Amino acid sequence: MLYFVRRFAFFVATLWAAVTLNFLIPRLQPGDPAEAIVSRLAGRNEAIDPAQVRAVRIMLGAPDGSLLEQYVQYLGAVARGDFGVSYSYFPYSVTHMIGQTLLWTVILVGVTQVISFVVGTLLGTWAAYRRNSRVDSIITLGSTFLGTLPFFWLALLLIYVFAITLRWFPERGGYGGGSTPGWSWLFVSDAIQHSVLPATALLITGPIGWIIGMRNNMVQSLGEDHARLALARGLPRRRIALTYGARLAILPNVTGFAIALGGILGGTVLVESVFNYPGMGRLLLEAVSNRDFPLMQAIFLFTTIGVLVANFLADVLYGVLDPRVRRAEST
Amino acid sequence: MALLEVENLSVTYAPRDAPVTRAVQDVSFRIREGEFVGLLGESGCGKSTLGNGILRLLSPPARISGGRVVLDGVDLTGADEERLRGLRWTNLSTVFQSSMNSLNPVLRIEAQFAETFAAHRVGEEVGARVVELLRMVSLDPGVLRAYPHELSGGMRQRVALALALALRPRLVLLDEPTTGLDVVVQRNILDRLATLRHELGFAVLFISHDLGTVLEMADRVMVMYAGEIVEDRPAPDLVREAQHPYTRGLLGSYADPRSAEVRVSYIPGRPPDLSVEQPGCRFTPRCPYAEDACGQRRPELRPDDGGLVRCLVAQDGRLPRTPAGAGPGLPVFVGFPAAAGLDRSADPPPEQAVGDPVLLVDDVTKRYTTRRGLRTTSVDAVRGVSLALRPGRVTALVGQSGSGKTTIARLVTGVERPTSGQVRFTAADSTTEVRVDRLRGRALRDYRRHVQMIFQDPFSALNPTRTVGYALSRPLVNYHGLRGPAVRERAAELLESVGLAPAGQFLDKLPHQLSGGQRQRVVTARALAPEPEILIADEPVSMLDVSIRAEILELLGKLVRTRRLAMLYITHDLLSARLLADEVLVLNHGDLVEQGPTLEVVGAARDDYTRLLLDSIPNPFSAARRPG
Amino acid sequence: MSTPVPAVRAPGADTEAVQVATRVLGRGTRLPGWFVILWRNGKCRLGLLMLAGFVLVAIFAPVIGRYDPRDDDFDTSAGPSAAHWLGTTALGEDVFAQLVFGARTSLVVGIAAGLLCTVIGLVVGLTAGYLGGWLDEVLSFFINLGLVVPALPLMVTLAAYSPVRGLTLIILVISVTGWAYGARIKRSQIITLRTRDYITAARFAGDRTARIIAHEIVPNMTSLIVVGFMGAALGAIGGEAGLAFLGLGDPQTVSWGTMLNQASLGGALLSGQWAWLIAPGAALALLITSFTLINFGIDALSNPHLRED
Amino acid sequence: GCTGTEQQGSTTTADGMVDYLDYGGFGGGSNPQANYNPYLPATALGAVGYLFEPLMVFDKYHCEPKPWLATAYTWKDPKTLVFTIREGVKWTDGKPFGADDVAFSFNLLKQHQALDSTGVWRYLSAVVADDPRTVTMTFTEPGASAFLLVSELQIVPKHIWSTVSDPVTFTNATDPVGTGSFTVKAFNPQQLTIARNPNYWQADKIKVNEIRFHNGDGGGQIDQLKLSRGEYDHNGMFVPDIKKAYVDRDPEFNHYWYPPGGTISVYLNLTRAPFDDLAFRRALTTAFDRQEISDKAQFGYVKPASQTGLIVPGQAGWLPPDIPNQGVLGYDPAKADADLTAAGYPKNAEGKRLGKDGKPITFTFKVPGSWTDWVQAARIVTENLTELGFTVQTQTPTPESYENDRAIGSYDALFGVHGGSCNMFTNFQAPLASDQSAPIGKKAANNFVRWTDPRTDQLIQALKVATDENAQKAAVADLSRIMMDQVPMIPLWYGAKWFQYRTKKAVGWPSEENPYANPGDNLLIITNLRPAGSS
Ligand SMILES: Nc1ncnc2c1ncn2[C@@H]1O[C@H](COP(=O)(O)OP(=O)(O)OP(=O)(O)O)[C@@H](O)[C@H]1O
Ligand SMILES: Nc1ncnc2c1ncn2[C@@H]1O[C@H](COP(=O)(O)OP(=O)(O)OP(=O)(O)O)[C@@H](O)[C@H]1O
Ligand SMILES: [Mg+2]
Ligand SMILES: [Mg+2]
Repeated sequence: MLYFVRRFAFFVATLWAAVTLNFLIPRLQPGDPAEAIVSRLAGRNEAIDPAQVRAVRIMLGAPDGSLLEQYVQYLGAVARGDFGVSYSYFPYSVTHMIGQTLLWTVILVGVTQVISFVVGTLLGTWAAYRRNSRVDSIITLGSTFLGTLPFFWLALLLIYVFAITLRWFPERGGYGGGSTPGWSWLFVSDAIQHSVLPATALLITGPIGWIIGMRNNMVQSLGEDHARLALARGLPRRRIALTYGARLAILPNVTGFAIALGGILGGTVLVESVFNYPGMGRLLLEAVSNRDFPLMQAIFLFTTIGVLVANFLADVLYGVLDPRVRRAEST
Repeated sequence: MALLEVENLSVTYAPRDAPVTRAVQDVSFRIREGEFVGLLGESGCGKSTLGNGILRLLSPPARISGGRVVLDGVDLTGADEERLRGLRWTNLSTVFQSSMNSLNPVLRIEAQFAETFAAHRVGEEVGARVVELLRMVSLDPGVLRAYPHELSGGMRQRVALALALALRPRLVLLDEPTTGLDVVVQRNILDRLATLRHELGFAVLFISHDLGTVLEMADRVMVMYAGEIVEDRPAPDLVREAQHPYTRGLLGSYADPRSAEVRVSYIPGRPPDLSVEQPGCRFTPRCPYAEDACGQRRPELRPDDGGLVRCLVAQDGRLPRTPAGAGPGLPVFVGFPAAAGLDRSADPPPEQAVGDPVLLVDDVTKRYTTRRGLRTTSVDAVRGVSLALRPGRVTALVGQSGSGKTTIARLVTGVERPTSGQVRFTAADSTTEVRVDRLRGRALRDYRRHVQMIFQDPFSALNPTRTVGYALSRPLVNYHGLRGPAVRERAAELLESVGLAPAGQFLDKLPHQLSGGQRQRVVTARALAPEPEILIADEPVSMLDVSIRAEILELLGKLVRTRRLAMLYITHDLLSARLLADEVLVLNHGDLVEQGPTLEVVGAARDDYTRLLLDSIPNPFSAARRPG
Repeated sequence: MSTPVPAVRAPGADTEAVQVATRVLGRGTRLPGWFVILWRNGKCRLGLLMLAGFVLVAIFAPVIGRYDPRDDDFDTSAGPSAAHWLGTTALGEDVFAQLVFGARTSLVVGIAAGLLCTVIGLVVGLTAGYLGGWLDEVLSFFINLGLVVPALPLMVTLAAYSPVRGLTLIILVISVTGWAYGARIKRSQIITLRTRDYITAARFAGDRTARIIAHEIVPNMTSLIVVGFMGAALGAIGGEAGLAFLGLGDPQTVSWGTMLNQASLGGALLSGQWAWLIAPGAALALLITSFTLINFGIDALSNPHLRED
Repeated sequence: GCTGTEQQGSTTTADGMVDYLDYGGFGGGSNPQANYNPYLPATALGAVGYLFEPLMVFDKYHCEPKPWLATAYTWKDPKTLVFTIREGVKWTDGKPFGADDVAFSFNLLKQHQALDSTGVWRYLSAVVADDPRTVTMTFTEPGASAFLLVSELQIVPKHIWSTVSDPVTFTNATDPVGTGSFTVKAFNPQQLTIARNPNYWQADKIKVNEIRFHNGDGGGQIDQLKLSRGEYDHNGMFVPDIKKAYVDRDPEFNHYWYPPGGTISVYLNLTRAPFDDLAFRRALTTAFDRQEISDKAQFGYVKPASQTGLIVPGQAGWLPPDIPNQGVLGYDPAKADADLTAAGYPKNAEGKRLGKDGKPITFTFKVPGSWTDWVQAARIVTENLTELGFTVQTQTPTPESYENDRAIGSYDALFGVHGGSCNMFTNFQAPLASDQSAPIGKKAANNFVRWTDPRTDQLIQALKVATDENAQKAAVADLSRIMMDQVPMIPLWYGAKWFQYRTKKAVGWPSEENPYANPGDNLLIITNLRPAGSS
């Protein structure tokens, strides 16, 4: 019980820290969102029009009151779930923009993460089961090499080969220009087609961590006394590999996985920017470069909440999966 | 036909980076149906390797390099994986030493029984059978629902035993099954085992380095030295008249603390390096009876006097007869209370005048509060304990595991503060009393110049990355302000004083390059470096082989006498307390239950708990131990 | 995404055993024992050789590269030729020279950020783990905060908002976002180490806390520290490349990430300059692979089960 | 390379129309949202230019107004401008368009300053509809200089916008009603399709049935590739080596035209020594290799700039006749060296240029790190300066902090952009007027070099109120002389307006040979496009 109280206190404290950080970042920055918007519009080869800067500044509105008052107001707004209006998508609200992009990210990265995890765990188990065999070498070395390819570079090559040269898949975006977003079969299949390349890039680089982690953990747990005793007890090899090797080895991977799922929102900046995917990562990148503080703050908050919740779930999950977990100790 | 036949079994370790170690060489023996065979030997002599070889559980870099293991007519060494699997557990089961790790932590006990039955397609009335098994090891069926970590060490050990018997195997291999367990629990399990064997009639190969236990339990005892079986003989014969000098040395290091006079001897030196080929008898360098031929000719294991022995001298019948208790020609350590006589503590003799106490522990209580979830539980680790330490005298603190012994050591040394009560210290050269329970920072450091501690575990008390010289130099630099070459000189002196000579060769060694006994001496030397007045020794010999134990005890006894140290000797081993201490305090669950001169306490215990402790000591010399 | 390999390892790996093993092996040769273990591991050996290659290239970059990487007096967007083995950039710089000099940047970033992360992690982890109490609570909070704050977005934000972009900044940004994991591992390691008898013994020998940490604890954590360093360096190399690719790097520095960024902006695909695009990516992949391979050996160092016999 | 195009068969429909055209990006960020509010140019979609129309459309190349929703205008006096509104124009919902709508639109901006993004109400005092066909605007001062602004304001329907509660947050997302040549047909964040308005008042001039705007990566790798493969009929993005990457792929149809935009100059911080010394600045005018910058950093797309601050040859008509070579100065390091030495900045023995205080002159040059062509230009500039013995340190901040530093005057030297519009008044007023400046540390509106000169201010004021062309020309001539003689800044090159077009489906694009409009003049271009193959 106390454990949960502690976890919850940590959750709240971290959230507060993230929210406060979000509040401070824009206020510590040089530059002015209005200018950023106008100069981006003009491009570097044209003079910016002070009249337009002025109009945008009026449009966006300036916060008033002392820093403390602003902070209190801001906390109140965040508590109400009111993140304000996006600067770069004025007059659309931040909530609207996040609503537009969240699902794309969650589906693309979520699905590939799950597949990576499953594939990685299976391959890792296989490698450990056939330790020091050729299978093992192929799996570990192969995944090492594929897994270390720089993601964005791999993505470029995939686009070039499969989208531009072979034209098998669309080269960018989350869906075609001609389709109408919705839950129609037409649109969904279009979206799937668009997701093949980014998903491939993610799947090539994704499983390595799980493979290596699983393999090493399992090699270790198979070397322990209880696995030896299981062998002495005459249990079938496969059962030993599964219940004495994999079952124990998967525990840290499962928590790792929960955390990785929580990190989805944060880890997609590169994917989405290479593939022009209409997700939250690219939105964040745009928010950052446009000084779209409200949007940035909200995305940060969302990602932090995601990671926190995932961490929390990972802890709970660990408690469920591993009867040994000593709750009073883990903080 | 014998149940198990081991023929010329050899096992080698061939790691890539080290020379090949022949851990087991040419070992042959048989075990009959229902027989209880003990395998005895010092640490590292190859007992576990032999056991794993029989079970075919060796994993690289170990492999069987020769010989056969035949179980009930089936050659295990040649059997394929599937064949082996069928034989395992139904015919040959085992209990490992490490009860902590031998059960799957994420499966309930129930499931582990179930999978064992399932693997061998035993379907009938599994549930009832498991309950019956647990009853046999005196466990409540409730434990079936538990995970291993929810059980205590003793319970896990009993589960492991029940599991080992689940398929009614014909042979059970027990590799140090009770090491690390508390004396009382250990006794309990061994008693269970004896009863079960009578009920079920399985044969046992019992591996241990604990002489008392093996001798008490086994019908026949094999003694292993440096990878070879050196003696094989029925237990009563062995106790009466061991034929191998090594066995005699081992037996000499053991004595019954309850007897009026206690003499123990020890075998100097260490076992040989198994990776180096050595002609002749391997025990030669340590053997008091060694002759020229021993160094040249390798003895065979030959029948001799109702058993087997591997000794040229013994085979020629030239080994002198000796009573059990001490091997002649071996250094003997006689506990001085016994030598000084019974009446000494009641009326201390003037020549050994008992000084004023340097340390007084006055009615201390230590309460630990642990929080687990919302519940807080508090344990009184120590309750109202008072004691005094005097120069030149050894006070032993004995008690079961968890009785609060280490807690007292921590209170006395200022590591921990008492919840109530006082710890007072008066230096020999001053009259001012120091309240130890209030010290902190600098004052505490100053205090530790006077009070030092010898740690229980010589393997963890030395930093593996630091040389012996470094370890010794720190107190010298900190307390005596020595600098430069003087430090090294003084460190060398200290090493010599604990019998590590020539000191030069040890100063630059790292702990792993030392044997357990050598490490323990280094730890002792470090504790002596500040020239303390009080020495707290927390189970300083529990981790060591019997033969080294006596050696260290002798060293400690000598130090107390020559330096007039006040010593608190903490142990759960009554034999060593009997050997070393003037006075014994018995602790039970934080309470001091008995206190008095050693012989009085050991000889005529008044408290039930003390008697329980005494009764838990294995008694191989008692003829009445086995029916029939 | 560019830094996978979340080092999933049990923090309780028995470091002392490692130290012993490494010292045992070191006997007889002049090489340190840990190196022997690393070298013995086939994967790790390959990684070490590859890394050595990169280091040599970085050291002798001016000789190997032949041109100044910023010299733009050549034809623009030319394909590979005898004079320009990998062609030239859209600005007329020699791609091969940039590739060779880029090795310097990547290694410098890797080593500097790796060191910085390790030092921060060590200091925080040691302080929290050894001193305990409220300080531990506070530091643990920051460690956990560092763990849950999403690194890449934070990196992007920090890099975007700093007034001046330079390599130092990139290194700082990477370190600021990357120290927490190491700190946590080190903290839990030290919590197990500090209860060891030899630590208490050192206190009995009159040593002060700082000395105990430096002389008794840290030497027992070397393999952990090395692992942490390698992991951090690996992350930093990928991180720098990613930031540079997003255009958040330092355009004055020649690095593989900026090369990729410029190849992408400079229409390398368009003009069919495969070499310009493939070379930096492949170099990056190989460098990261070499680190990962070395990590296999380090895993074996701290976990005897993983050693290859 | 695959340069084939996707569309086979006839791209021209039976009625002699272009079926559809593919255009590049349509604004509104990476994830565009429906926003057709013409007064929110920062976030509105690019298509608003085809939905709403102004009173007059300027050919920004020649700076000539063309009658559009107004058929004529007259200056009743220098402060009163009267527009005659076109008859027969209908809103796309069928309601008639009239002077009321014009007056409403202007007054809407007066009411909501956030919408007045061009700042027309800085000049206006009132706008009234006298009758359905006449609108009268009154200015606070003689208003000739504001003519461009007021005539280009897009007009919205009163009958719809007057019911909108908050026009500032009005996205006009569903079926926007305008007078324009196109209506919105379909939208998703990847693609915006607009379709020809058959009831357009000059429908006969629109020969394109549909325009599809594609949301690209803003001129990144993929957009470049698609462009080179002919998947865009029109785009405006930076492409390195456009000739090789685009034109050569399909020389028959692929074309580009990069007319000059603003002038990019070296800004020296005039509040700091030695930049406050006129002789020093003048010496530097021949110090920079403008041709190399044009060729290398700008891929030869642009021309070296004239020191006069005017765009030549486009605005050559404004030049005073006595200025040689239209004010474009050559690269003459020897002269610069001699001039500097003569001005009291000699070199020392190590070749370091010394200041008046006898110490070597060192300063920083800032350039946004992510603007690679500028970085390249800065590299050439610093090389030139280094050769003259200066110690110059290049800094590459982010664009945001670069702009901030420039605005608050926290720099030694950097690049700035000025001029290039059809409004001569703002071309000179923004960078040079003292009311556009601010003390160091405070944000200046535009005069970042902090040029304060009474004579310049006088000339700018004269230009502002000048009603006839001669008076304007005189003021501009004098201002360009100030640029030549006083050197408030040192122009280097003309920033290009990127414009690629393809003549496979449609012809009639503006080009170097037929520069009837600037690339951004969408309404002029769309009314000039014809199906390919038609004469
Ligand atoms: N993995 C290994 N690699 C190399 N040598 C080994 C290995 N394991 C054990 N040995 C060596 O084999 C010998 C026998 O070891 P074994 O574990 O059988 O001894 P033991 O009699 O069971 O000792 P203990 O009483 O300490 O358990 C020892 O000298 C040891 O050094
Ligand atoms: N730091 C602590 N926190 C909570 N409880 C403790 C702590 N240290 C000791 N205890 C409890 O106090 C009791 C006595 O422990 P102590 O270590 O003194 O026993 P011991 O006699 O030395 O046992 P052993 O023979 O196993 O070493 C035990 O029940 C133990 O669980
Ligand atoms: Mg053993
Ligand atoms: Mg204890």
